[in-house]
Amino acid sequence: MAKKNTDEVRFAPTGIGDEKDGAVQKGVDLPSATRKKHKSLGLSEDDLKSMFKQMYLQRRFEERAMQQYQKGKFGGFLHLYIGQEAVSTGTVFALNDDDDIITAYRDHGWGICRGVTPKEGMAELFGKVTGCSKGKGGSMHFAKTENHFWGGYGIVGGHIPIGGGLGFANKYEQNGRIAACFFGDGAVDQGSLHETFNISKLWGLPVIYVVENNGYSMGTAAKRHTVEDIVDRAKGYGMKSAVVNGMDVFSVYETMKEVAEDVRENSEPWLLEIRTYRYRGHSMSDPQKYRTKEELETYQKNDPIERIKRYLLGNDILNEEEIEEIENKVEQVVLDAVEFADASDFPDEAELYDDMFVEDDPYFHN
Amino acid sequence: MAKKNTDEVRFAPTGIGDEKDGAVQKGVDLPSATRKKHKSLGLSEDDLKSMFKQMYLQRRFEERAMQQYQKGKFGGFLHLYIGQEAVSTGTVFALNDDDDIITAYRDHGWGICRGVTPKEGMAELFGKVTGCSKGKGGSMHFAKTENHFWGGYGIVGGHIPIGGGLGFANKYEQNGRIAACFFGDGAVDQGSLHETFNISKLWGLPVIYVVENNGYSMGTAAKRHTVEDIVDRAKGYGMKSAVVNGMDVFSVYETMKEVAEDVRENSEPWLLEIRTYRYRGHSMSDPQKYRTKEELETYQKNDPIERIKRYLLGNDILNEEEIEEIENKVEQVVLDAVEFADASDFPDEAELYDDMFVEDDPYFHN
Amino acid sequence: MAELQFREAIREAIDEEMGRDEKVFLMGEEVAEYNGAYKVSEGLLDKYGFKRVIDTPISELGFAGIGVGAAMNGLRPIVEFMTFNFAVLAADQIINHASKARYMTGGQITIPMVFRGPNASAGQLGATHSVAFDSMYAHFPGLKVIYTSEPDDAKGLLKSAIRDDNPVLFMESEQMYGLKGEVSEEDDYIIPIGKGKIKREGSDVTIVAHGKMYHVAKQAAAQLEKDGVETEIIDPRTVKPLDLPMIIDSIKKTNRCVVVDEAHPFAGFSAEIGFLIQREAFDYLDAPVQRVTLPDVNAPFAKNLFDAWLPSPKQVIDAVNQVTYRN
Amino acid sequence: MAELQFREAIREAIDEEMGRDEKVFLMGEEVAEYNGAYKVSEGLLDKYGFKRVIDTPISELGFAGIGVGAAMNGLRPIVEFMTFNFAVLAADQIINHASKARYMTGGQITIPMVFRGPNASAGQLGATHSVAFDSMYAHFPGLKVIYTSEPDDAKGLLKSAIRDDNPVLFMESEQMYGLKGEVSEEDDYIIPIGKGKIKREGSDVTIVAHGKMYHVAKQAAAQLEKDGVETEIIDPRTVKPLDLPMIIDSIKKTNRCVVVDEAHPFAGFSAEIGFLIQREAFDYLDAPVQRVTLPDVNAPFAKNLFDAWLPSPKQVIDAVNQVTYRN
Ligand SMILES: Cc1ncc(C[n+]2csc(CCOP(=O)(O)OP(=O)(O)O)c2C)c(N)n1
Ligand SMILES: Cc1ncc(C[n+]2csc(CCOP(=O)(O)OP(=O)(O)O)c2C)c(N)n1
Ligand SMILES: [Mg+2]
Ligand SMILES: [Mg+2]
Repeated sequence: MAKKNTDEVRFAPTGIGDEKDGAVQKGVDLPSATRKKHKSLGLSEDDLKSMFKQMYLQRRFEERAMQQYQKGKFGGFLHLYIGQEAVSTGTVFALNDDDDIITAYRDHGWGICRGVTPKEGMAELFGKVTGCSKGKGGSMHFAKTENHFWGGYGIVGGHIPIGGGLGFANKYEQNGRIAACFFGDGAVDQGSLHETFNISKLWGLPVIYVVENNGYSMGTAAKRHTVEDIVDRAKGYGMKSAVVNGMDVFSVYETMKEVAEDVRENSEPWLLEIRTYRYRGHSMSDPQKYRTKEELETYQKNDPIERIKRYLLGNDILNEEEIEEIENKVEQVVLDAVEFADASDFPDEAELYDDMFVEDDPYFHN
Repeated sequence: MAKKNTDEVRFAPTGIGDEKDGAVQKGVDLPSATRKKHKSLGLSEDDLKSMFKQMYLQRRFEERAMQQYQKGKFGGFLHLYIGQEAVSTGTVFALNDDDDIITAYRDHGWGICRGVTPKEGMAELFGKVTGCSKGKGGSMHFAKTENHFWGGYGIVGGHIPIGGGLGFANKYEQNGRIAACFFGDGAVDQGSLHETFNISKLWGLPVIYVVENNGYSMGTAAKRHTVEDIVDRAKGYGMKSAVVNGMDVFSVYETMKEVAEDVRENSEPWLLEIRTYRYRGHSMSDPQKYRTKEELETYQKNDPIERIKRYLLGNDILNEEEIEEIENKVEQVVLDAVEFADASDFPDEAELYDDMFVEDDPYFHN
Repeated sequence: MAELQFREAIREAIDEEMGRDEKVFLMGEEVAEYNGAYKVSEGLLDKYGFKRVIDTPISELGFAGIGVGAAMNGLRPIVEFMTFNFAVLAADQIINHASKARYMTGGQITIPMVFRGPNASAGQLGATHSVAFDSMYAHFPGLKVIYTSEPDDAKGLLKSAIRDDNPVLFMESEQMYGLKGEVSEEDDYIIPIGKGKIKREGSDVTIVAHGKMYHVAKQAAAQLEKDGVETEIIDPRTVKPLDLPMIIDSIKKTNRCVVVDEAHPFAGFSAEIGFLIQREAFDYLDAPVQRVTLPDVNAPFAKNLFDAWLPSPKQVIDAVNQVTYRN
Repeated sequence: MAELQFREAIREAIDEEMGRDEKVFLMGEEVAEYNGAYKVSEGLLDKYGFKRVIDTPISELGFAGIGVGAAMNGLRPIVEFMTFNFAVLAADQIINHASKARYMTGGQITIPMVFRGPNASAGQLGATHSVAFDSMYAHFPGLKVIYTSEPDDAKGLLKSAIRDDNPVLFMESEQMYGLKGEVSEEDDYIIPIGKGKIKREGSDVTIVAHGKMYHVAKQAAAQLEKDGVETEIIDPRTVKPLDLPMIIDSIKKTNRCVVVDEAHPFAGFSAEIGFLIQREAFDYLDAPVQRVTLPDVNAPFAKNLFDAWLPSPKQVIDAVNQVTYRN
């Protein structure tokens, strides 16, 4: 680790190595999960099964994607959402299907949850014409706008005002829809957030801004890049806010449901800090020296998929075999997706020029 | 005034016209002034006289400048600081002479207070080579770096991170100096502020960030462009903060002195909201329909120069004649400055190419 | 034909399009209650109300991005920047988002919006308020860029820009807002984006000039006419898409060209035009293409320096003399 | 001569300059504890400590501006952007502040700083991570812009950039970081800013190419040599100030030119070079200057589209054939 000369002038706070004897660093402090059972949350048993299936699908999709990436089946970045699936799943179940969702580049889980089929998703990763974005976007730019999923964006913080604009349009049209905008803890430090929060509060935009605080911005622990608890940023803007346990799909669902109702009714923005954890490196090339194995394991013990599985078993909603059956089905879907992606064509070379403009006969300078 | 259709969807809050019967809108709520007398503030009688003289000089300098502008003696923008002189004066008296100061385009008062001579200042307005910035900058870009006045800047919010950088260098060099960065209420909405606050707190930068909240950003009342009390932005960053009465030079001096000491000692940033009021339009072309005459008059009753004058008289520090003598002297200085500016030469045309680069023989593309 | 100020022509275009389509709205600093920093939007709040004429905080990045999101979600925003110098703060939204989101989602997203406001210099406003940004934005794929010189062009092209389903940058000039000119009274007057206009016919030399520089070129042409030199002035009006055929046709006739541009020289519009002409009309050129641009120097404040900085008719005449070998 | 990777050459330059001058420091995202997103700054934290190697939040505008202020107040910052695509968020500090503050204060302010990081594309990273920004920044007065193609150039020029008392943009390539090359072991090896290099001599045609495109040109040249065409390759290394005399001298010899550039075409570097050549060497040109650039299209993700998008040796050969009338 880096040299520690304590007499020295310091600017940025330092990373691991400063913990008290034996303590495991924690990227985020998880607040306690909701104690409510599914019924009092208004969730049916079928809902729970879908939630489980959905989370498991996101997980397996990405595990298989990783494998394909390592096999050299596709290139570019690959940012895995593994560990964070309760956030997408709890949210999508809580919101209306025509509420607008937008997120950053860690977007596979979001896409799948909002109707990008595993085939379309895997094909997008492979850069095939059958991909959800016709192979033009790749991992960072999943989208399915017909389902009000506006996509993944690669400029950290860049899509925050855009999320505000989705909500602006909903208010303008008085269509009863709201927008939800997701971003990482790293994005909190971007000026775009501040500008968007101020305007959103000032104009009463119906938008839920959600930090998926997974403890790290690339190799930088949240406490090393941003001051105070992130949720406290809301204070400066008089925005309503809450902290949520993002390793528990019930907690995410519960808060999202309540907040969405408030936003829909009162047309004003919220800030949610959903605390979660990413199990994998930032992208595929990350040696992960900024955290310990012990830390990772601490969070993995809280795995959101295992958690709902335990709930399903513990409440006799599904038994082991039924769970396995679902898992096998999902596995098959994912394998089919890989096969589909592999077998699909690359875009025709002429398509390089498509999708730049709306025109049939667009102009290109040369 | 604009049409008020209350059924209509609204975004931005509306301006004057919504007050309760007879109430005068107030751009800013002035907190109460300090009750301390000059001695307990550590100010000598001579200090008070200089403060008065300094404030009066800024006022008369600008009043004469306005006259010259109206006569067509110079062009460009002219943003007058009139009404806000207690902020510059209280600050400059409280800080060390080698502490670094930076501000926005409403910078004449600051320049003069930090050693731009009235001649250099007026000549700069006239675009003459004898100006403090050799006529290259004009009204918005007064500077005197040898006195640690880093200048006026015209991009709203642009100089906020630069102010942070001045403080960064002081911490890096451990030179015991601090930086103070001034900006308007309008600048509070820029993302640069948020990024700079987070970094400043995270890195412990010795910088006092000061909003000169004069109630308006051009034609937009503060409450129409920014949410909550501005000082509350500090909360999200855990920054120390205070609100100050900017129409009273003692109050500015007192807080600045205390805060500067804290910043120097603990190397961490502060946010001050100094509430003040600009008497004139935003710039010379402003019809000022966004506020009432009554409102303006309310603040003018609190005039910072009249206030210190009353104090000087009331405490038998100066009598009427002595005051008048100072005023006359200042008036003469300003008239001499006008004469000087008028008589000075424009820069030589070859100077167009000077000051772009440090080199003796710089490269220009053509 | 009606005689309108530039600002009136722009206002009419906005007004007509807002009247036609409920989804069109205007936002920017001081556009509503103040009636516009330069009075372009005067009266629009009264007419269309607070929902559709919206004052923003000084948050260029934020409100530009809100515009992008609103456009994606079905509206047709007109985002006004008080000047394009301040739009630099919003460059991420224009360059990284508005111009790219459609492509990277395989055509799923449509961004029908206009970014507009004054471009280039406006007198002695100093270095940070005087830069021309049309060249810079035209460099990036996915954007259309318009910078007109006369009220008629402005009206017809702004209406087209507002109706265009792609992001369009429409640039104006603070100093030209008061300039009067004949504007077509045709119902729903539209000028297609991408068409230049021959504003003066002549056979000796082609001058390409747009925006404020068109007027500099015009002054030079008047003087040159007295000296017996007939200039053809082409105002491309749209910087991108560029009406290259019109320029090339003219060069084939005159065999000489001077480009007058208020951007800086390095990799500016003038470079592009010069490059294209030598590539497309090499055998027709009797002299190298010359350019008259700002020097590679920031805008000075002092009146005399500022005047020396700005391209002048004199410089255009010199350049014409050079390409016609009259010096 | 030592064989170094590009990243090592850059690191050596930074290391040597930090060793020479206490006022030089490095800041940027992941530069310290992570040892650099692309390992350029590996080991520098260990060597120079937390005061001089500083991790920043993802706040490009903020930390760029803090760099500007620190430079004004006597330090010599090296500000790393993870890529220049993200620097668009900091464009206000670069274009409106770093390049202008000295001028508008009549020379009172000095800003000795370097903005550096990877430029242009780096494989299938999609539309928002693939743009070349050297042309854009070179357009504005007050900035120096460097984008080198080989480790030796990088080392010598980065050392010059760090010592330069003006703001300098130093651009690198993520894809070239691993590229090896001979680097001078001369003590305190310095290459003056503004000097190009003839990297291959030839008499038939001049190819101007810098950054990653130099290698595309080199490949094309190897093939062309087999076909009996001797290319002269000029790598300007510094985009601005531009070594125009070197280019013009070469054109006077070869009478033909192809510019290869990884920026988009409209008002890019290629336009500028073409314009200048026709202006300065009109009578020497036997064919119009041609350019090979990115198409006027955003970067696609799909491998085949991306490959088609990027300028290729084949395109360079075609352009050379065109200017030599061999097709
Ligand atoms: C403006 C910008 N700066 C830097 C980057 C490079 N980058 C990509 S992701 C990332 C970390 C973001 O972390 P966080 O917001 O916490 O999201 P997470 O990866 O944890 O989901 C960085 C620095 C970028 N894409 N955009
Ligand atoms: C980035 C940017 N946007 C817009 C402007 C135009 N403008 C100049 S001053 C101003 C109002 C600023 O108000 P405030 O910050 O309160 O300062 P005050 O004028 O009251 O001193 C505006 C909108 C600018 N100069 N820079
Ligand atoms: Mg994170
Ligand atoms: Mg104000």
